Amino acid sequence: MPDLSVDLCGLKMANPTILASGILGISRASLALAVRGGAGAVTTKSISVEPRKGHPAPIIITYSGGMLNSVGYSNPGIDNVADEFADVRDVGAPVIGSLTGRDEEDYAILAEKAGRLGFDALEIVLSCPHTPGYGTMAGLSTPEITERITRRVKAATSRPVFVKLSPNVMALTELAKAAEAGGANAITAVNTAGPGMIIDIKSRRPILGGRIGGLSGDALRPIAVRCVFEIYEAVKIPIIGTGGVSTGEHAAEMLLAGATAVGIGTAVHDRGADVFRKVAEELSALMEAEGLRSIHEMRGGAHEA
Amino acid sequence: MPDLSVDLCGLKMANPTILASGILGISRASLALAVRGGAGAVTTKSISVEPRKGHPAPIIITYSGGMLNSVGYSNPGIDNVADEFADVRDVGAPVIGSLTGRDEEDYAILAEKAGRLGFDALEIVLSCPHTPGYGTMAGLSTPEITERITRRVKAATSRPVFVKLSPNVMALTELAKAAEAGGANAITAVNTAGPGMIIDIKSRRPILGGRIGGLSGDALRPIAVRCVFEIYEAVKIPIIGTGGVSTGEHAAEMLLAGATAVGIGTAVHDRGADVFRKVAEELSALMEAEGLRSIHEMRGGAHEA
Amino acid sequence: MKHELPVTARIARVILEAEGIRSVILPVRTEVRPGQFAMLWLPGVDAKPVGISYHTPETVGFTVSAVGPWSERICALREGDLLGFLGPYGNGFTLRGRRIIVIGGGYGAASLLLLAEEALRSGLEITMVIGARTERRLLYRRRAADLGLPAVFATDDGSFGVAGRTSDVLERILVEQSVDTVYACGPEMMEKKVAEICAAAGVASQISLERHMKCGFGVCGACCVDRSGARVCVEGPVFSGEEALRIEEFGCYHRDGSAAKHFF
Amino acid sequence: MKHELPVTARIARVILEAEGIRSVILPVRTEVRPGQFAMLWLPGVDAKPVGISYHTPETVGFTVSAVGPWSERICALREGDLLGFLGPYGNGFTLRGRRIIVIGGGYGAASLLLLAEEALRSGLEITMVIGARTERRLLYRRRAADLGLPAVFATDDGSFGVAGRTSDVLERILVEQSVDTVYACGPEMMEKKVAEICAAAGVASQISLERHMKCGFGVCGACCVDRSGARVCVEGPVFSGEEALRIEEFGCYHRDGSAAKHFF
Ligand SMILES: Cc1cc2nc3c(=O)[nH]c(=O)nc-3n(C[C@H](O)[C@H](O)[C@H](O)COP(=O)(O)OP(=O)(O)OC[C@H]3O[C@@H](n4cnc5c(N)ncnc54)[C@H](O)[C@@H]3O)c2cc1C
Ligand SMILES: Cc1cc2nc3c(=O)[nH]c(=O)nc-3n(C[C@H](O)[C@H](O)[C@H](O)COP(=O)(O)OP(=O)(O)OC[C@H]3O[C@@H](n4cnc5c(N)ncnc54)[C@H](O)[C@@H]3O)c2cc1C
Ligand SMILES: Cc1cc2nc3c(=O)[nH]c(=O)nc-3n(C[C@H](O)[C@H](O)[C@H](O)COP(=O)(O)O)c2cc1C
Ligand SMILES: Cc1cc2nc3c(=O)[nH]c(=O)nc-3n(C[C@H](O)[C@H](O)[C@H](O)COP(=O)(O)O)c2cc1C
Ligand code: FES
Ligand code: FES
Repeated sequence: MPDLSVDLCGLKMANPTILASGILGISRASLALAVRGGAGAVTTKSISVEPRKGHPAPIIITYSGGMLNSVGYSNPGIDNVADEFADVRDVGAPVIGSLTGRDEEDYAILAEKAGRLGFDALEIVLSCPHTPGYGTMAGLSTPEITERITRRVKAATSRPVFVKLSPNVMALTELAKAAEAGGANAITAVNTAGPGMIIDIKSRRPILGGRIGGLSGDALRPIAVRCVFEIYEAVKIPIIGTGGVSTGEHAAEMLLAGATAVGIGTAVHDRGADVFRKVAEELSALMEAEGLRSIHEMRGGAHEA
Repeated sequence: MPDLSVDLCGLKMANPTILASGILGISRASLALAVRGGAGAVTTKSISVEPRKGHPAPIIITYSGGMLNSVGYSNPGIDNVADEFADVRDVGAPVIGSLTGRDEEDYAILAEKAGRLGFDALEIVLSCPHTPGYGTMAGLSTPEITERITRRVKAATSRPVFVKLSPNVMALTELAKAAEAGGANAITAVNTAGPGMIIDIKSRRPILGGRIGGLSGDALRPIAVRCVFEIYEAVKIPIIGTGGVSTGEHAAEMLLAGATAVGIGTAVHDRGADVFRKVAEELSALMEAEGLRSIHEMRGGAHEA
Repeated sequence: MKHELPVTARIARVILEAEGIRSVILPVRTEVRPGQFAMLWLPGVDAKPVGISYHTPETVGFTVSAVGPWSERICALREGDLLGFLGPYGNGFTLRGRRIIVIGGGYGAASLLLLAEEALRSGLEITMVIGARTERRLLYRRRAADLGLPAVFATDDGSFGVAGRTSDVLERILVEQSVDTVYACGPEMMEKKVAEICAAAGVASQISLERHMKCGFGVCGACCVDRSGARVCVEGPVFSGEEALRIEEFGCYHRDGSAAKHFF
Repeated sequence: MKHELPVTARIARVILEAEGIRSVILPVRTEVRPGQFAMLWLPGVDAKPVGISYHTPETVGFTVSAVGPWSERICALREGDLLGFLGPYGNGFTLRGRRIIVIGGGYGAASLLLLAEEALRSGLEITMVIGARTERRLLYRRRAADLGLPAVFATDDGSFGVAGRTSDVLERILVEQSVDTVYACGPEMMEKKVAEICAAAGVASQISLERHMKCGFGVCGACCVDRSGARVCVEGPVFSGEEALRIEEFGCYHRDGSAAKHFF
């Protein structure tokens, strides 16, 4: 049996799959569901300073090319999650707390408060493509701001910090370098693409309650793989390759592009909450077929001359 | 029978479908193939100043979410196409000459020379995402440059000028306004997204000869619809909605988002070179079911309060 | 990938079921198992989970109680208006045994009607217990009669049928008859009562739970219950009485749209 | 959407067919019609159209003549090396009639071998004519013998078999025998000759064309012929002799990778 275990900045994972932020992850129990489904680590839904209601439904739609979501960062706010995630250490796998803010100040507050909860690492999201006031729509995707926020967050917590980037920026590798310069321990690449819109032709209305939504799943995968490939050549810190992974082959592609671990979100829809176990088993089978013994033999493999 | 005819900046089209640039379109005969397949108008493969060989193959791959291409603007150069497109007026539908340059100078030369050929309109491509030296990779996607190039091209030709934009820019509506300010007669939205990469896990190589390629088809459609929707609210000139259209329903979605005509490329793969006729027939059928008599009753329908 | 977009259609019929409760029938073909729900979409406004209460090969229908801004707009729709839905979603009920009791409180009766129809078609012995605060809010009196469905009605204020709670009616029936399975859908405290009564009496029960739902198909996590994390929209909405009683928050608290807890 | 990515596998066998011409066999299951081609992919280098010349339920094989940088690298591959392909693509040949002639020039014989095998299995009367510049470049002498395929060999320099062109051989056969269909694949001037000979003799022919191909599946337009615009990769590569003779550029010119014309 090939060895699938990963040490991601000190997080000991039984396999490289990570529940991506915003899929399940709103409560301790929903994280536990993904762990029971085989996830090597899990990420919470992004937490903001104030409670947020999010957009009207549909908040998620699926179509032939993938998934669109405009959840709108609904969450009870950092002060109300203390309870929820107090005993998070016993879910059975490392837990990454995802944080989303409007500016540097928000992130400092979030990091400080979240650092007191049971999270094994913090992920800061500078990349939501469809929520006004957040991520790319708040101009958080410049190298300067990325470095500044990363630095503030690092100063406010002793936990490893992952910076989550958007695929929708031209200066992707600049942002990754800025995060690294700011002290980030890893890069999560990527958040959703687009945004996109689907219109119901009978009612002539955009279907998503928030009208536009981030694109994930199949549509996103080649973009995410390209981003991971580019970031791998730009920085030394590990990458959590995220976007459209739903099989062991897709996971292998991410690892070969340069990822150390693999985020999975949308595939929960197609393959169930145990998609993590399925992906890990498929990955193990194809490593065995190729005669590979450890997943370290795959990382960055597509870069060799 | 609903009336599908469109007058696009003076181009008289029997239906709103247009063969998108880079699909077939390398010769007069390949344009004629699309016209026989029902296209309301056709666009040539983009023409550059110098001959270009393009990338090694595979230049086009299809996967579950859509298509990736890294054709790399292979074409014999503007001076060698005169012959090819000399008698282009008799293909049976309006012909749009697509031009791609590295800078303002290139575009001025191209417009001047192409203006002497039989094209009914010229499309300038400021948006290729994957060819170094061209489009977004050459920094052609700023409002200033967009306006400047458009103005130069307008000055060099008496033909209607369409400006083709990339979905991969944050400042999309700014670019559309800049094109309008520069005198563009229409906006073509959009070029491919990404770029993306797919890695073959056995050989560990990116599959595309050019390693990265632009994303089209299903994956692109919601992004393209969103772009058309936004541009429609930003400018008054007509929009050629392009990206992932392969059925009459998709065409209706584009029209409701605000398009006047609908570009079709990738769908030639799935539905054949007569996809244009199929889409027009499906569109006609669904207009009939909704009691619509002219496609003008659809344009921008998703914007009504 | 597996995918679906909402189906939108013009309402074929609106039925005034009771005070503030209406049904809308859409001319859409779809497969439904009793107990499933859909995300009913009012284009441009919002989509919410609603049980499927009517079903023929050519139509599907929903019964909505006006309790807030969205449901009031649904109840104001007229024939010919556009309405969409995503689904059907969820596991639905499973018919088990020969003698069954079906208990619905408030609009909860909606999810049970298709089950009752199926039970009748399968020749089961069925008793339907429908409860409401008061007579004007009682659902499906006509429909039960038309179906020839043996029904007991209960109102809190005694304005029609038995005075009192449906759970009291259940307790009485279980004393008098031997019953194989009890099906319940209604206010959560009533459901908990039913599950406990059945557990005590050694009778199997199936309970349809409600939790705040945003996607309806297992992705957003809004409907995950403590502590198992089971998604009410996928693993439910129907749980066996024992499963339901093992859900820590059952009859205790639920979460709202921002995942904040509210206690019953 | 309909889609496919290349299949990559380790070469199971390399066969030295003639001077500068090798076959590679891949252990991949795929369905093939005789006359189809694939985009043979040397990972990290390039992909080019190549006819399918070997096929069993478990394998598929290609015969490549080293004529340039890419084909030289293919011919230098060894067992165990990785090679990929996309396809099979194209329409392929159609067997028609009882007596057929199959004419291959150079590596063109490759595309015809599977057709010959199928014809033998179907009990047709078949004569295979294989031509080359000189003996050392002649393909499939062994394979034709192993198959028990009646074959006539022709070399330009007379170093083996008949001295002269395959089209001359064809003309002679058509005088002696009555033939239903002639199949040809080889240098375009030879193909044109064959089509003309058959047209003059009133015999049906099927001609496999080559044009510069970049995608292989009908999107890029590289292989569209004047003036119909027919895509050799989709509507072809096999055309009836009449269709081929209606193609304006047949035997006259073809386009390169940047769509510039080259005359034969
Ligand atoms: C599986 C399931 C089946 C249901 N079946 C029916 C039915 O057949 N008929 C019917 O009338 N109602 C049904 N409901 C409840 C229905 O979804 C709510 O009544 C409706 O969403 C209220 O929306 P509103 O804007 O009118 O009221 P609001 O003022 O927004 O809310 C009123 C109450 O409805 C509940 N609610 C609001 N939004 C949601 C949501 N997204 N998901 C779940 N509950 C919510 C909350 O408890 C809230 O306190 C069902 C709910 C679930 C989960
Ligand atoms: C349908 C079809 C079937 C073919 N079957 C075979 C076969 O079974 N065996 C075989 O050896 N060859 C076959 N060929 C030809 C083969 O594709 C070329 O020989 C090969 O591409 C040469 O590449 P190169 O880099 O080695 O040579 P280059 O130096 O690049 O080119 C040599 C010649 O090959 C041709 N060529 C180059 N690239 C292409 C291309 N992308 N598409 C078509 N022709 C090209 C040109 O005529 C060129 O002059 C086939 C071609 C087609 C279109
Ligand atoms: C329904 C949904 C909600 C999401 N919410 C968040 C979020 O709150 N924070 C975040 O950083 N990313 C969020 N994402 C992005 C995912 O974490 C992930 O980066 C993206 O979906 C690509 O991965 P996938 O294709 O495997 O889903 C969300 C994605 C989906 C589909
Ligand atoms: C194979 C291929 C080649 C393309 N080449 C060009 C090109 O030369 N010039 C250009 O402006 N757009 C080019 N495009 C982009 C298309 O014109 C179109 O904008 C895009 O593919 C989205 O439409 P679709 O999803 O219908 O294909 C190309 C697209 C494909 C798939
Ligand atoms: S409603 Fe989204 S997971 Fe159940
Ligand atoms: S090779 Fe691309 S269309 Fe034929």
